[in-house]
Amino acid sequence: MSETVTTLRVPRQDPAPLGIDLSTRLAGVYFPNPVFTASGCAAAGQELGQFFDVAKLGAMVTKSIMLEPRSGRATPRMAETPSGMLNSIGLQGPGIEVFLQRDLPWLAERGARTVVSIAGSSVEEYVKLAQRLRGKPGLTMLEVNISCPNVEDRGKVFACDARAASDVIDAVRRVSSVPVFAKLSPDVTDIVAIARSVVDAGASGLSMVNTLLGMAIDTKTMRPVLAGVTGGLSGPAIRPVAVRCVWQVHQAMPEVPILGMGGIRCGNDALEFLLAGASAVSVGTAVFGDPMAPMRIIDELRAALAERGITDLADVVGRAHRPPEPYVPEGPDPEVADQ
Amino acid sequence: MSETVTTLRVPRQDPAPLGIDLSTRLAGVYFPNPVFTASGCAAAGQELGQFFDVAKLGAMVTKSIMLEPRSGRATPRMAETPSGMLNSIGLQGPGIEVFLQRDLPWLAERGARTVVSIAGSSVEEYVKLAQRLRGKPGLTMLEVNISCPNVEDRGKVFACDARAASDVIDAVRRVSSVPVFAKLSPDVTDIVAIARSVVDAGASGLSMVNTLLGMAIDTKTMRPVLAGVTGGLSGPAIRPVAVRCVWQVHQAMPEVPILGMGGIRCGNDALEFLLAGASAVSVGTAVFGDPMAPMRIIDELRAALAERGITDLADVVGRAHRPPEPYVPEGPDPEVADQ
Amino acid sequence: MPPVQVKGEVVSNKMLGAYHHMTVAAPGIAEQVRPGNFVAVGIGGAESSMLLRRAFSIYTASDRGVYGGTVEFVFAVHGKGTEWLARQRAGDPLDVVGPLGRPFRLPKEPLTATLVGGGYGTAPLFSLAEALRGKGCRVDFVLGAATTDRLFGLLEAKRISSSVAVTTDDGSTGERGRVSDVLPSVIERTRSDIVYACGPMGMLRAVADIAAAHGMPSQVAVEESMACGIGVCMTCVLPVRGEDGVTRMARSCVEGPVFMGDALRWEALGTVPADCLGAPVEVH
Amino acid sequence: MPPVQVKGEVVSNKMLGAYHHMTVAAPGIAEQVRPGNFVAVGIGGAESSMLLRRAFSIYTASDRGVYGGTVEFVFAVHGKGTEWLARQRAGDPLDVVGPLGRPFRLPKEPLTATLVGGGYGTAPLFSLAEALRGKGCRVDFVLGAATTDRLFGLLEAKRISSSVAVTTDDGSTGERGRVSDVLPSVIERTRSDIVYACGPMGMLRAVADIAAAHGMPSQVAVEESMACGIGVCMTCVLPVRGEDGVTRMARSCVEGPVFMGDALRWEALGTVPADCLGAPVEVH
Ligand SMILES: Cc1cc2nc3c(=O)[nH]c(=O)nc-3n(C[C@H](O)[C@H](O)[C@H](O)COP(=O)(O)OP(=O)(O)OC[C@H]3O[C@@H](n4cnc5c(N)ncnc54)[C@H](O)[C@@H]3O)c2cc1C
Ligand SMILES: Cc1cc2nc3c(=O)[nH]c(=O)nc-3n(C[C@H](O)[C@H](O)[C@H](O)COP(=O)(O)OP(=O)(O)OC[C@H]3O[C@@H](n4cnc5c(N)ncnc54)[C@H](O)[C@@H]3O)c2cc1C
Ligand SMILES: Cc1cc2nc3c(=O)[nH]c(=O)nc-3n(C[C@H](O)[C@H](O)[C@H](O)COP(=O)(O)O)c2cc1C
Ligand SMILES: Cc1cc2nc3c(=O)[nH]c(=O)nc-3n(C[C@H](O)[C@H](O)[C@H](O)COP(=O)(O)O)c2cc1C
Ligand code: FES
Ligand code: FES
Repeated sequence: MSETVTTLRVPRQDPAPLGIDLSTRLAGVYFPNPVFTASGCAAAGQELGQFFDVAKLGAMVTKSIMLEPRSGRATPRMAETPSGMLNSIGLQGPGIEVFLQRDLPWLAERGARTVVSIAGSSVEEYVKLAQRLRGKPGLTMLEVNISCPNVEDRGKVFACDARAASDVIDAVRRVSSVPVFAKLSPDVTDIVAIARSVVDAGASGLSMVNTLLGMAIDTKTMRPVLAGVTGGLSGPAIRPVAVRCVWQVHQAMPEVPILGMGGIRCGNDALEFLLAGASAVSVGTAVFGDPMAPMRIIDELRAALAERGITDLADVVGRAHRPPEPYVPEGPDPEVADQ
Repeated sequence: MSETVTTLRVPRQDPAPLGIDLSTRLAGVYFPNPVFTASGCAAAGQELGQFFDVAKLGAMVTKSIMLEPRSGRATPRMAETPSGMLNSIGLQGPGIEVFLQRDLPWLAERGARTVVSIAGSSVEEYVKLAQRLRGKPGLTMLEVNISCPNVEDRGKVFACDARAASDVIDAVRRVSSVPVFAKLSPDVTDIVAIARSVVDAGASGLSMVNTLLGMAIDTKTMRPVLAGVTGGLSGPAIRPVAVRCVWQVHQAMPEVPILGMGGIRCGNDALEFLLAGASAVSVGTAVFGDPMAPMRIIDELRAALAERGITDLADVVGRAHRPPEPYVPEGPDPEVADQ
Repeated sequence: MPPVQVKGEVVSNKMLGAYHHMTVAAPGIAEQVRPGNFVAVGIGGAESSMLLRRAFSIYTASDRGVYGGTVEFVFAVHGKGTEWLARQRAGDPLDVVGPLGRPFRLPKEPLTATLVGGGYGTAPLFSLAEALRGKGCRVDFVLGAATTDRLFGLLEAKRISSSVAVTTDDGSTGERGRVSDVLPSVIERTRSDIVYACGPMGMLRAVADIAAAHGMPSQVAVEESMACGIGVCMTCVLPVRGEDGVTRMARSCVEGPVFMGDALRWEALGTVPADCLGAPVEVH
Repeated sequence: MPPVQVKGEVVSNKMLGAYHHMTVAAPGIAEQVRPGNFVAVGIGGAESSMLLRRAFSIYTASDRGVYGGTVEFVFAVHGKGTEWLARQRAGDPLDVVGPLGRPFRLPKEPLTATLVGGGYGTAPLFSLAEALRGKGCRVDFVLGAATTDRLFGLLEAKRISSSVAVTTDDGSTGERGRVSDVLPSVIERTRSDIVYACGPMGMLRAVADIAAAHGMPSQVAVEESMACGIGVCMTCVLPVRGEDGVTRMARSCVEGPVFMGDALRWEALGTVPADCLGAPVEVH
């Protein structure tokens, strides 16, 4: 990894203006800042590249890629919900070969750190994907999207079964040349149990959380809005659930690096995840409303740390688990609380 | 029940102006309209009674009552979140004896149909509560809040374990004089499995859903906002998850009556739950923002049915599961869709 | 008189030092207001991501005038909701519920009362002062704030009271310090019989302690985070000792916001004291 | 020219029959607009419960004038977002991203073009007409709507074209019926070489069929539900046959909204045709 680290220390990665060090490490990998895109919310970077330099991201997390091209589901694929949205894309994508020819090289050329998200319908598919990606230039980390139906278990989602989830992770990390993050679903009774099982299976870290299963019904047509009937709920609406998941898992396994996500829309939201125990965050749905969101959030996060007199991002990671600091303002009205 | 029914048919229960019949039945019990309060969001009715006649509700669902008085948790007990809120009240209440002397009689006098929510920390406590409530005037139904820690199983929440959940329901329905609804938590991997187990144990119906476990961190103090650290997420933010739960359970067990809830703020929201398979709905968090919400929602629901030329509420229950009607407007712009 | 929910309208929204002075046409509410009541204001409309009302002590209410009844309150921009409120202009709709909460209790006899206000907490004290004077009471004010721009109603206080003592943390007006620094001397000078206070918790506690030390009663208006404001949600509770000596977690929106200074369990704020009715018993 | 995100400002928002005509100062966007492009507008501000942008075809754009560049679009109130947009007044801020989407393609030679618009779908056709005439093309319009108040730009169409045929469902203006009823005769009368259309899907399909039946090319601007408008979310897809004959689910926000009429798999809209690249294989 040390190579990566040094190569990443070039100035244009803006290490820390204002003397604030936003850099973070996940499983030993260095990132100049903790703000990543979220899988499926930034495609493979080209489109966002029209709005900002993707190398300025902590990392670019790509849309989950599968072995073969995928059409995805029929439309409608989305519904707006209060402070959130539902999607049922069905993992549309070009397949790993086109991704390796077209997308990953584009990201590598631009010096973007790339977290490649892979998705499969069997352990074997995940393994093949990891093998194809071995040692490819630009590949920084693997994120394993296990919120996929397991064809070998009557379509049961890997992420909802500790055994199936750990089988995938164990197999992938054996063939991967880079750290492997398991992306967890919040739709489980005991997120800590699932987290433990994938960590025991060798996950270098955890991405939390994927969308919550939801649905909407069009009261005009009196039918489900989505062609796929159910879909994944994302956006600020789910942030409290996502923060809780990160909190619980960091509480149970403080040493395991977490990439936190779920409803991050501004710097304070990102800070909330860091305080809960995440070492970096992904910004997903917010990008749809604001293509510049990741860049804005980096600036807002830097300003938030400055306000609090914090010069090193590491100081806030998991901090909410520590006993309260003495200087916590008393009373609900800070401005006259000093009365 | 027949008594109840007839006594409930008196005009001031407004059966169905505009020739629209909003009445519904849950487990054979008649309700003049399908709009209930939600447990813990309307106390025991006296406070809302200042704003409207509680007998005009489909039913009044009371704050979960326990055997003994409870102080609840320390403050802060709430945090506002995007289109939602977190609460950690800790079941503060006066205990069953005060409830029976003071609250239930008040509701009975006013002719309100009352669904009493009970909560315990052991099967035995639930049973004692059901026994104390047997045949009490004004009692229309029991709602069993099983989202409580089971002291006999290291504080594991009953609702998150099919076995524990069904033990409670089986024991309660044996001693109850009225239909017993089990209130389910959405924080489970397989809501249908839990639903099945409590129905097999003799639940007359299901209340869905309770809050999602969430948390918020105050980025100023850098500590959890709630004294209880985690809390229950409610409000429109969770509606897509709640509707999905109702849909899945109605799909699996269309004959089981469902009291649907989670983020209902207007008549269309209520209609969404009915279309998903609920026979009635509870309005919770919306009451905090709008004390008149239940009355408004009854009117909006009646108007929504009228618009659709539907004269009987029963026609919309579960309707979204039926194949699409021919007259569904094509194209995204209804107003010129007829071009 | 039960509270009512009114689709009101902003009459004016003016800056006043560091605060905003909001006047709302809210017929049906104004008529019933008593000193210490508050209103709960809906924020952002139907498509807002903010579901909960914001509570504001009523500064003054008038049931006359072209707008029918109007209610006025004074607020500081604190977070997203008050930011929104600060943007509202004359003519904008505003959903208001009120009057809410138990008001200050007035003495039967003509006593000498000291009214202590911190920051915008002074707002509800003027209608109280008028009510007290209506009963033949003598009224003295002690006003405090962090800085002069957060000192509310100084001139009005002077007009309607026998004396006004002022403190600011930075000494920009009156004495440098806290209201608690000057309150004892005021009490002694005026031979005060009772103290009424509204402001941040820290100040209220100091005031209640001083009143107790002088063997006199105090009434304090607290400010707890509220989700509903009408008594149904149980979020706004404080440990309060009842007449029967038993401590209960009391809802500040309906049993308060005004409490007797000696009834509040100050030392236990933010906790559930072990002797509270129904306090959790540790499970081992 | 890449799209840009601009903190714009509403210049005016006027009712126009059943529609709203919005003019926004959005410097940086106007300069780049080509006929058929659209803008994506942020709704309700930071505290809004509506996260997603709303897409609107650009009616006209001007890079001159006191406001710097302005962009105009015409919209119908459809749901919560457009309701909010309809309430915005001159001076209000508006966050706009654009220009987005692939514009109409213009012919090299001076052809005869028929432009078909349904309802507000007519809006993007005027800048197209001007561009076509700039290339020496003859332009004829066919405008249709449910009712007269939804017939947009009739006078303007007359001014800038050789002929205008009008239909309304209720016959209140022009012929009673659909644009598809009159389009064939217009094509034959004008010996049209190409058809451009924008409007609801049902209309677009009818237009594409008619063009095909006359052995002529058509370009249609579709309207699919969009979450991002910039190509990253994959919600806005349609089955489209590529040059290589292979059908793919194409993003209408970046590969469209303008498609060749014969490339769209009309019969398969709202589905994933079995012959689509990567179509699901039934698992048994
Ligand atoms: C009885 C009572 C009377 C009050 N009178 C006044 C007054 O006259 N002038 C004034 O400026 N403020 C007053 N407050 C405080 C005022 O309600 C808060 O400043 C306001 O709710 C903050 O909302 P926000 O959206 O700006 O802050 P946010 O932090 O965004 O609010 C988030 C949530 O927390 C709650 N909250 C946050 N701070 C407080 C607080 N200090 N007290 C209660 N709830 C809070 C809000 O209601 C909201 O639900 C009063 C509060 C109470 C309970
Ligand atoms: C490329 C393009 C160009 C358009 N041009 C125009 C125009 O010039 N004038 C005009 O009035 N309308 C136009 N529309 C449609 C317009 O975007 C929708 O009417 C609007 O998004 C509805 O938002 P709402 O909040 O009022 O409705 P809601 O139903 O509340 O919207 C909910 C969600 O669904 C989406 N949505 C709903 N209806 C549509 C629709 N018909 N098309 C796309 N998304 C939809 C919204 O974007 C939002 O995300 C265009 C759409 C597209 C895709
Ligand atoms: C349209 C859309 C597509 C998504 N596609 C993927 C995906 O392919 N793989 C994945 O792991 N997560 C996917 N997600 C989930 C996001 O990566 C993220 O975990 C989730 O949306 C929560 O973050 P947010 O609230 O910031 O969007 C998708 C989310 C959305 C909204
Ligand atoms: C403040 C508060 C207190 C609640 N207390 C209870 C309770 O005592 N028992 C219970 O079964 N549910 C309780 N709930 C859950 C609600 O009954 C309801 O299931 C949930 O809030 C979702 O509905 P809503 O979004 O309409 O509020 C409570 C919810 C809130 C917000
Ligand atoms: S704020 Fe709801 S009970 Fe007091
Ligand atoms: S709208 Fe997101 S890809 Fe087209």
